[in-house]
Amino acid sequence: MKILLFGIAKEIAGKSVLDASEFSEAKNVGELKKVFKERYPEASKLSSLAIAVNEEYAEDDHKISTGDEVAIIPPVSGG
Amino acid sequence: MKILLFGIAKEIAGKSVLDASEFSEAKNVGELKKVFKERYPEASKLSSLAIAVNEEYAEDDHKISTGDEVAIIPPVSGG
Amino acid sequence: MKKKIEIVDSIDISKIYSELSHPASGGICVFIGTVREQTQQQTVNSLFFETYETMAVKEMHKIADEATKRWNLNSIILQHAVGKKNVEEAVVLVGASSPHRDDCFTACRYLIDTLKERVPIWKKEFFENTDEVWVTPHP
Amino acid sequence: MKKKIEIVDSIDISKIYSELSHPASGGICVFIGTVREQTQQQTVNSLFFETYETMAVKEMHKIADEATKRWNLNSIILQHAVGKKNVEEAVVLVGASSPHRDDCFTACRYLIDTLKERVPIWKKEFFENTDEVWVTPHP
Repeated sequence: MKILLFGIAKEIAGKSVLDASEFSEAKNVGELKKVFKERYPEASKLSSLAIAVNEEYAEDDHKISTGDEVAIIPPVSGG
Repeated sequence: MKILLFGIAKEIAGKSVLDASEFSEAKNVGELKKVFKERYPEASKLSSLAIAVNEEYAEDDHKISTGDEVAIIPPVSGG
Repeated sequence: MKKKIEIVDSIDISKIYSELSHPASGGICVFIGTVREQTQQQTVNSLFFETYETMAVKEMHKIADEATKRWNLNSIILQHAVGKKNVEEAVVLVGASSPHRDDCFTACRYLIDTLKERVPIWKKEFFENTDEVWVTPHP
Repeated sequence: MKKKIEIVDSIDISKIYSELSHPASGGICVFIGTVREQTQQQTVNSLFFETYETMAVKEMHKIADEATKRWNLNSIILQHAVGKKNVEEAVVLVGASSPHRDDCFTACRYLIDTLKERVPIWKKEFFENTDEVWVTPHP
């Protein structure tokens, strides 16, 4: 599994890719979000935090598999 | 007085400028419209007919003076 | 406030950005009216536009001033072409810029709707079957 | 149907007419988002945009497809720039063409509103006082 970080989430974690082994206990998107916020408490202050799995927004109950590309999506601000 | 014609009004009258002397009895915009429609009955079939005096739309009770530039404005269709 | 109002022979879209962009604007909205090849099941070959130019320019200025009073705009443009225009050619260009996008969208819609209602411009349609017809929209 | 979706280094407005015009369209509506020098009383020097590009392009395609289903469109464009952008520079361009103007106006507004809601692009503001801040809109 690959975990990518963008925008302010990248700044909070201090890197642009997370070590997937630290998130091995997370079986789905909701659990991954929880672990991320525990590890980086600053992330809880964001107005929203979404997760994309294989380049698509994924709900909390979406299962995560080893080969997935996961992305931490802080509030978007394009345009 | 100068009386200009545009679009389908020009086609109905067969010319782009009317002889003002033929409209000398018209004291205001409403009367001028009436005389125009009497002289060119085809004009009565238009969905609307407006008159501009000195490049501004004018109401029926607007008085017409000798020095005015009057224009017969059939339904506009720009854009 | 940037303002450009004119009757032109042909509309040059490539300048639109420099004409409308403004340091205090976050959004620009533009509408371009083009010649459509089909009207009421008939194939259009071209349109011909004529105008009462001095009055048209006055009315376009009034419309721009009304929009400027109603919305927070930093730039505004109204251009209409005259003469013969073929399918896909631009015949009218309106646009505005504003700090936030609500204003430029609403103003842009107002500009084209009001221009079509009031500005003394007339179009004749030339159809494939060689008919030519002055367009007189029904109420 | 003409469709153009891309993330670019800089937005080229001059091509917009050829990209959106269509023989079956009578109207083209375009929105351009630009860098505004003032945000919440602070003077902005520049913005920096980053994106999750592969996902952004996918989301932009979804938005274009949704618009194409809802409105009668003949062409559609969604472009977003990345990197550093100075005041008055274009950062986003969306547009559509349609037989009648209602559809292209409504679609254009939908395109920009939805892009801002969903497409994974983030901007950082660089202020005159040298602060830099990731923009995280509040709900």
